[in-house]
Amino acid sequence: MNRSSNVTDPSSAVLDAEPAPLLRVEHLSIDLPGPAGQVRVVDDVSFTVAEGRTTGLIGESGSGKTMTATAIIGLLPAGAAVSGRMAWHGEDLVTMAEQDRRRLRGRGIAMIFQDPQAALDPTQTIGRQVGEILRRGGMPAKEVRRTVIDLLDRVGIPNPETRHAQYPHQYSGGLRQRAMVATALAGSPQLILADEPTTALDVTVQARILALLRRVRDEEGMAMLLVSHDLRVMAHVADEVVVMYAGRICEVGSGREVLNSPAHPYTRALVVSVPAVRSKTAIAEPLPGNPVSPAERPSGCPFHPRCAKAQDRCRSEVPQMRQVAAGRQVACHFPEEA
Amino acid sequence: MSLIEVRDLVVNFHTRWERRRGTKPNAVDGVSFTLRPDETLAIVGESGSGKTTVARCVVGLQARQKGAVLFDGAPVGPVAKRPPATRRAIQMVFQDPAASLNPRMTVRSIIAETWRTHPSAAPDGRSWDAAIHELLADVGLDADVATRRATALSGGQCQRVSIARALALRPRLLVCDEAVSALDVSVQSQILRLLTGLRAARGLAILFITHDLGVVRQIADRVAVMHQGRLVETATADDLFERPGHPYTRKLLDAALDLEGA
Amino acid sequence: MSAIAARPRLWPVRLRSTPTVAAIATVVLVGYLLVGLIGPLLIAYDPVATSVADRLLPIGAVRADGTVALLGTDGAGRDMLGQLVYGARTSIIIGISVVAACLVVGLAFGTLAGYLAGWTDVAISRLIDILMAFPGILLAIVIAGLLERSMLVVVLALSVAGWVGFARLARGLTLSLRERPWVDAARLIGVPTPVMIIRHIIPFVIGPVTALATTEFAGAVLSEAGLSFLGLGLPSATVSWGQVIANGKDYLDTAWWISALPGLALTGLVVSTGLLGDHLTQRLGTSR
Amino acid sequence: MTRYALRTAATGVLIIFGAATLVFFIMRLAPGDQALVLLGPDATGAEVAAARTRLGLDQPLPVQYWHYLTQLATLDFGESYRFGQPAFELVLSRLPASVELTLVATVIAMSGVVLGALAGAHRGRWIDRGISGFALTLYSMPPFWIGIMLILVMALQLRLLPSAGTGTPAHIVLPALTLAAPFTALLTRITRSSVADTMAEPYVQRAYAKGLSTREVVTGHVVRNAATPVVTVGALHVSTLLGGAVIVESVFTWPGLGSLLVTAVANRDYSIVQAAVLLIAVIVVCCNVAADLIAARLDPRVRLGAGA
Repeated sequence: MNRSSNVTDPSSAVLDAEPAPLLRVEHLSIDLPGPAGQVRVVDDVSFTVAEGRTTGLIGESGSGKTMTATAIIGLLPAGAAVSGRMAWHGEDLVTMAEQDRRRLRGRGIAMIFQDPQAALDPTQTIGRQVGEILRRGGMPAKEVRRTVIDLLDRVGIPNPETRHAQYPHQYSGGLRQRAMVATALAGSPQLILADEPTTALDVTVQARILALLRRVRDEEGMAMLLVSHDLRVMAHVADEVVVMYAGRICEVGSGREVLNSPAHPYTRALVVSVPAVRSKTAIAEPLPGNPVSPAERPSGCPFHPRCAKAQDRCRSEVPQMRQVAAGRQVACHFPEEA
Repeated sequence: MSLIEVRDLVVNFHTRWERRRGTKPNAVDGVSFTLRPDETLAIVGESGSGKTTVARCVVGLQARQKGAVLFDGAPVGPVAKRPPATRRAIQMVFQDPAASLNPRMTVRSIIAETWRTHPSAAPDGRSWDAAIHELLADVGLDADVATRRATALSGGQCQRVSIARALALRPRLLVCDEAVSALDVSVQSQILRLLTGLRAARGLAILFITHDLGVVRQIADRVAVMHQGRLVETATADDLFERPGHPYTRKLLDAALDLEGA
Repeated sequence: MSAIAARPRLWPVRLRSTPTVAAIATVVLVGYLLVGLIGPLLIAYDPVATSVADRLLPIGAVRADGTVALLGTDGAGRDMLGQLVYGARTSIIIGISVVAACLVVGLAFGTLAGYLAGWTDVAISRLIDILMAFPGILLAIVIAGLLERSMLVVVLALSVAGWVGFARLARGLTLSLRERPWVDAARLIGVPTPVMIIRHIIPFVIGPVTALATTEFAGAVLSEAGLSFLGLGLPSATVSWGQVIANGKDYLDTAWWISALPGLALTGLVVSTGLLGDHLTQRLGTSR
Repeated sequence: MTRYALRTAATGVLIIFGAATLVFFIMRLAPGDQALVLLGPDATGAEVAAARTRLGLDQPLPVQYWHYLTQLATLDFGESYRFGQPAFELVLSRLPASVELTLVATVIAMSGVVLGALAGAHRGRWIDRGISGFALTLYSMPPFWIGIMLILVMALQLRLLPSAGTGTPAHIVLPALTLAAPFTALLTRITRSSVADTMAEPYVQRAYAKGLSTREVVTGHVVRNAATPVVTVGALHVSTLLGGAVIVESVFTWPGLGSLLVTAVANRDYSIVQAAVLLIAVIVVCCNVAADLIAARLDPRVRLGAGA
């Protein structure tokens, strides 16, 4: 735990064009015990989350995006082996003592989950759950109540004075997700991890929740790490995006650039698969095959079996991340012109 | 003439107690529409709008309180009471790819089951295996999939098998209930391509239930928008997206996200 | 896919049961089975013959005729080892018969109630409610006590309430199974109801039901012992552990082994059944 | 909530009615004439016939059944031929002893909830393995044998406690311990699985994400959620406890309902069997209603009438 050395580590000066990084993930790998031995579900992943910005983690099933977020909050299942570094204010989350990590959870780093229905305790009032972290922090009951009502008001829950005493089953899906956001805000975190925060919601509600997330990020000056498979959500919210496939990073860059002119063949395929609503698009030329799970990751570039441009080199050699433009990195031997 | 006509459909899931108090709204409330033999009609709506319930009424898996479903002009009831020919003609593809297939059965026996139940649809003059391989090829699967079970297949492959099972009976209407919603984006377009290809090759009518407006725009001829159990607007796809008539449709379109124009 | 694909549970990790414990339990069970089935062929034992000279011999003592009473004798001079072996047979026969009867009836009623719904379901469910609430052993006491004494009556008395567990489990599973898309798909095709139940429902019910069968077996063995202990049910000529324990109660001061040994044998049988059952429940079934 | 209470009450009535019906048919199926049992083997044919008429045994079955039900409704079970007293009074007089025994046993068995919660919260660790093994063994021992072994050790060898009868508080220790044993094991197992299931719920994960410690998560979110199944399943097994009492009372010659029932069954004392079975059914129903009310208190979804 040579914590101070992490800050001055020369290798960390790779992606520094943007604002100061709040969280710097470096060469993160996660192994989980599977039925057939250890499986590397996240492999050599590096990216940064900058203060006041939203970083999007894009990926399909089995891409390792949720595992990465879970590693950051420190709730990986027992038996998971983590290597690499996660630098947070000069400290490494990977080697940090569990007690310190716990203190960080909710206060430094908060998390919003996919399914607000399942993530709220059905036997406790919303107000109690939103205020739990404050109460445990020793705030007097009266003040907790006032803060909770204020929080509920800020996330757009109407009539917070009556609503805070209600139970989750009395809330609609959208309101529940708002309550989850309020819970996350209660600890005044610097970083919010949002794991598919709108996937379980209807279209009309989704747009409002995304607007809310953007608003609270701006108001609080927080950083946000948004995990999603939905490129449309990313296009709306993410400043930077990280595209993952089979546990590895394909592409990193600003959201606008990556989604407008993808450099990695996989990102390109994803982008063209998204049907547009406001203009009629033909159904995209589909990628062959299925997303590969980390357990059966092929040699070389994990994407090569589905890639039209794959050469011999792609089958044998793992492509390293390389800079193709300012703030833009791609792990491909033959990237498209960005 | 229309292939399917739905008239004033009313469905609710009330208990006797709730029916007596009459405070709970119906799940489907007075829905009417028609579907021509070669068209793709999409029913769009948010969760709880009743779109899936309408689809289940059409195929006969859901009982209705009022209204009628007409197939070829003749009223049809619950699936168990339909004549075998009608039953053959209307097939369905479900949302959850893995759960659509009995995990204990091989793909071969899943398809063979349809022919055992409907001998009239069974291939004559050829071995069933050859026919199954041909059917699998039609939906873009290798012949060796026939000996596998759903647990050994990916989501996209399961959905292809589901489609093959439906096609085995040479149906005239395919009801797709959120058939691509659970798939990864990169697989979703595979299945959409397959469906549009089959529709052209076999002259299928498709009733497509979804919440994804982008997908609707890509494949639907006509669109019906549902909101809280009622049909608020039915229009051709182009009309609906260019000139939405109902305020709710407009709200839905406004809320929909696109990659561009963020 | 991300929306629906099962994500790994983050906390806590579900532990696999340890196969070694289950393996040991299985070996022990097979041992009991062998003793119960083959033992009576090897050991000549007459439950009615008494010998005053050999009364209350301790473990390992020598009888009047020079043979060794390995596990001692009881108050009537009968060999304890013989009683244990014959008692094992009784317990196993009754346990298996009760479970078999209950499984067949419960599975049939439960799947039918769950699949057909409507009035069939209401009727069967109410019957299940009534029998669930009422103490099964009490019912068995009343039935076995009032009717003629025989093995068949005991099996019947224990089965009257025993099938309910299977029926409840099978009904619950069937109710959730019939909502599965593959069942809907089969209904759309028009697969006949019997084929539907056998091919699309039963294969998924049978695993948890097997796990439950071990619990029910243990319960049946314990209840039978209880009935015999009270002197109800089995004819006196049939050796039963419960009865032996009851007989030994009068000699607790002088001959503890008469009551203690059959109880130990019983506990061993039920513990190993329970271990196997827990293992099966984790692998095949639901927790309740 | 009203609807919920109504349904619970209806199920209760059905259970009592079902128990009564079952007893009726078993009695009709039983070998030997009730009149003969009543009068003894020396009775003349005319006496038997007269008794049969008096008991209504010569009527068709549905009429007998109706007659039986009206008798039950008025709590008129007839006289015990053996004790010459009204059966219901006799049964009632034995009730307090049984209630006393069952209550003490229940209090002892509550330790199972603590053990189960410990095991469930530490699933897979040594403490879980130890507690689970203990519970399984306890559950696997026939209760009457536990009783006899307790008598052997505590009463006969160590001479600490009396082995039978009533009177002093010491008398209740062994029977209560015996009766509590399987119920403790049961509660341990139920609580363990309920707590372990709750620990795996998403909202518990989320509680960890708030930075709570395991202890805070358990006290704050697990206990209340895990309690509902423990209460409902536990109540369902109160019948197991009552069933156990029947046997345990016989072991310790405890003057309760259970030992009375066993004697009555052995002697074919039908009036007492009827009265006792019905009373036990009523007790079971009361326990279930109580459990439902507690569950409703614990779970706002039930209390506030959310659709299940």
